Amino acid sequence: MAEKPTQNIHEYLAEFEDIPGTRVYTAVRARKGYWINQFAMSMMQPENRERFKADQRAYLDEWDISEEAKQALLRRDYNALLDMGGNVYFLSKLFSADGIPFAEACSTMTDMTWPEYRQMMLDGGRSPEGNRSIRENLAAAAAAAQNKA
Amino acid sequence: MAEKPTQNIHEYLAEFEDIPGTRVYTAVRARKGYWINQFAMSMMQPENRERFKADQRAYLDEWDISEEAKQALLRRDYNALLDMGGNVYFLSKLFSADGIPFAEACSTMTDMTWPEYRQMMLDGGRSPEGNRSIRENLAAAAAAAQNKA
Amino acid sequence: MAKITAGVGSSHVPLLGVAVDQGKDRDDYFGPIFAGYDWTREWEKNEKPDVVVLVYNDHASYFDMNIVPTFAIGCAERFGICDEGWGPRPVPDVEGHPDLAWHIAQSLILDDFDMTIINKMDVDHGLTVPLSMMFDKPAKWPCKVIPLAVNVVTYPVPSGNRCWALGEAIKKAVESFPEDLNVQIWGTGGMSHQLQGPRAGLLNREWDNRFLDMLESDNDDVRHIQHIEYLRETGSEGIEMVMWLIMRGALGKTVKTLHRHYHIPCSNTAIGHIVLEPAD
Amino acid sequence: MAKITAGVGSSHVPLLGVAVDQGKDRDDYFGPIFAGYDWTREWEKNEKPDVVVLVYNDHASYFDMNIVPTFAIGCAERFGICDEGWGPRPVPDVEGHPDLAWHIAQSLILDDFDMTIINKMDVDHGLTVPLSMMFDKPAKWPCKVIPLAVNVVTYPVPSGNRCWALGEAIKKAVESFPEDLNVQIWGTGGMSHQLQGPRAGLLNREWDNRFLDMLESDNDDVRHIQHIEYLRETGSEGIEMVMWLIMRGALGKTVKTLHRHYHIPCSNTAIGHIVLEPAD
Ligand SMILES: [Fe+3]
Ligand SMILES: [Fe+3]
Repeated sequence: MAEKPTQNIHEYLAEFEDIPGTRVYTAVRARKGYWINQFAMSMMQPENRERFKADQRAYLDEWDISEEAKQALLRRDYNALLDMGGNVYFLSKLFSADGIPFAEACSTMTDMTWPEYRQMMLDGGRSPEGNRSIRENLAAAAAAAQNKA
Repeated sequence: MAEKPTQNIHEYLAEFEDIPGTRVYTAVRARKGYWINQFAMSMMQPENRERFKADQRAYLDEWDISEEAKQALLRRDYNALLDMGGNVYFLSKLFSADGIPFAEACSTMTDMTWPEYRQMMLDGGRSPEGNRSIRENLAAAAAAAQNKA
Repeated sequence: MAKITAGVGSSHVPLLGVAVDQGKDRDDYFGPIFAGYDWTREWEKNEKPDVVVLVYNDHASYFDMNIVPTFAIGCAERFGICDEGWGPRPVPDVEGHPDLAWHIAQSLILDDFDMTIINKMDVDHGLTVPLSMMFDKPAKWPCKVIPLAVNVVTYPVPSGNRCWALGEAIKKAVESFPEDLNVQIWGTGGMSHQLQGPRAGLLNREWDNRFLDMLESDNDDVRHIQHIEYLRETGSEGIEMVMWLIMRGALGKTVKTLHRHYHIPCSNTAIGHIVLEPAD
Repeated sequence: MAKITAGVGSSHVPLLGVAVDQGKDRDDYFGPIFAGYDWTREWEKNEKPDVVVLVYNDHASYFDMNIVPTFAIGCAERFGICDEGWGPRPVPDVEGHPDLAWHIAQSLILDDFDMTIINKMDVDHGLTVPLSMMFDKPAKWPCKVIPLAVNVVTYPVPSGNRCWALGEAIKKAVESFPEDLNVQIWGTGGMSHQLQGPRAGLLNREWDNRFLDMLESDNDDVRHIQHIEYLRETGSEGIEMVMWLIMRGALGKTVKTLHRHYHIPCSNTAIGHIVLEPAD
């Protein structure tokens, strides 16, 4: 547990891409998602929330956001938005504007329904087992396949 | 020249008060002069400059500034303003709004006229001799008095 | 002389604020969580801290991507409450302690911490939820607060090692403040949680409890845990636990545990809570 | 691989910008100052840097007292020009280099510098005057610029030692950037000047030249000069010279001097200018 921090920035960042089902909010993502996130933050002003709710598309058209991202925002496709550089703390201003609980919004990013997700949390949450490393998962799968053969 | 930096914050700050004719912009001054400096920065917007020029007193009355500071601002008494926590980089927005050269504004804080000050600068500026330390100046004056006696 | 008399670690889940604000804090869901804080509320009533240095992170509420300070210290007289998308929480404004805050800021910069000094800021649930957990619903918070906002959103966030060192420097700064003040330091956020992507909902009871054990220890191994370990083991938002290290670093080598509590889940998150006293 | 090929130290007196903008730069007053930059302008035409890491300070132009970052690094695509009270200077906007800027920011934070990342900022004379001095009046600046804004206004400003160390970390960061880029680093501000109070107008030719000597040296004694010495010897605004140490720290142990120039006065200020090449 007690190693010295990695000092090479490339290795440091590369490791982040090895975590299953996770987008770490790095510079690359922060730059890509800049306007998506600035739009989301605008939901903190009541006037903006009202204008957005009155005509979502018209409000989105005021922002320098790709058509793809606008579509993802309109259909609240948060995984797509994470891929486009959205960050959950910014996007959560949109959950709030929608009046949806944080956990329900999180469930939409998983392969579960909201009741299933809620039950998983009550049962102790998602286990880290098998969720730590893409590399390790692939190695384990390969080993299992070899054992079978 | 190459000592280790002082690490005690009280000693560090105390030394600053030993410099003749100088107010170092410390936390104490920054807090005291907060609204004077915020007012001065407002001079960066053309609209504010116009409103200020149209009625200086009325514009100043919009700010949470003491009557003493308002008077000092109206008479452009920059030494008084430094004592009240003004900082020259903030106040310089007022020089600029007034259309006065930076050096001319500086001269008003000294015991010289603007032409005298300008000439001093052309002649190589104010010498550091006798301008380094209040403590040292007092000691030198005391020694000189004793020699005379 | 001012003195850091205790350190508190606590989660700051926004839903806990909602539970307090809507009076649901003793229902079946929230009851066991708030029960874990009962001891601490009583203890705080006796301790009566003058000032809390409250280490938290802004969740894209006051700071947007235009300015991302690694360490920001709030030196203002007063801090307002952020509207995070559903109106500001109905809690009192937060009163600062500019004398001590500026003193700490100055001392930290002399010690080579590259602080951002803040004189105007609204604070979000990261700061107000811990206040509600410790003090319930007073008309006015019973102590002054120095907000210390840490970037744990945009990578790289500061290392655990750097956070611990900042804590050590805060201890030194507080102890060089001439006025007699009872100062606490709180580290907030965490524990294990992930709020994004297909892995959302990850919790890690075993790791979280090992982390609490390490905080209680008189060695400083915990400062060397790498970001990647927090991310793999505790979910992408578990990284907030680096803020607990600022608190722990400010307590000195040896600590005594006064209270410890752990509960799963609150919304997406594991709730952890620890009260430590310097014992050097 | 990107590489820091040279370091430039230069004053950034606003009046020099006025002289350029109003075409007075070859009159009797300004002629000797600009003549000192002629060599450098020719040299820059041959060097053609891709990017300049431009260390400067904001003079209460973009940042007010509400937020005071010790070290802020500009990661934006583009930076506008501040209106400092007489309208913005008629110079081109400044183009950033977000790829390299973010890379440096990330690397610095991993190296325990508590950077503030900036994605929106206007820049003042501290940044634009050095560009005018090196490049005259182009329709578009001939290189990209990464603004690195240092607090040298509100005390404590960072120590000379910390500034030098930041320079060392910038060198390491640039050298770990995969793209081939010719990078320069400029340290700006100073030299001796005092703009306030009865002591306004202080200049110190001897001290300034000793400082330039120390920058040329292959030891690092210069990093240990204390704030109080800058203040006593070089006037309250002479403290800006700590920014030259970030430049010098980024060049390695040994340097070769390509050009050096000193002139008194420009307005209230001593003008100094040095061009150094790493020689390790
Ligand atoms: Fe949080
Ligand atoms: Fe300057």
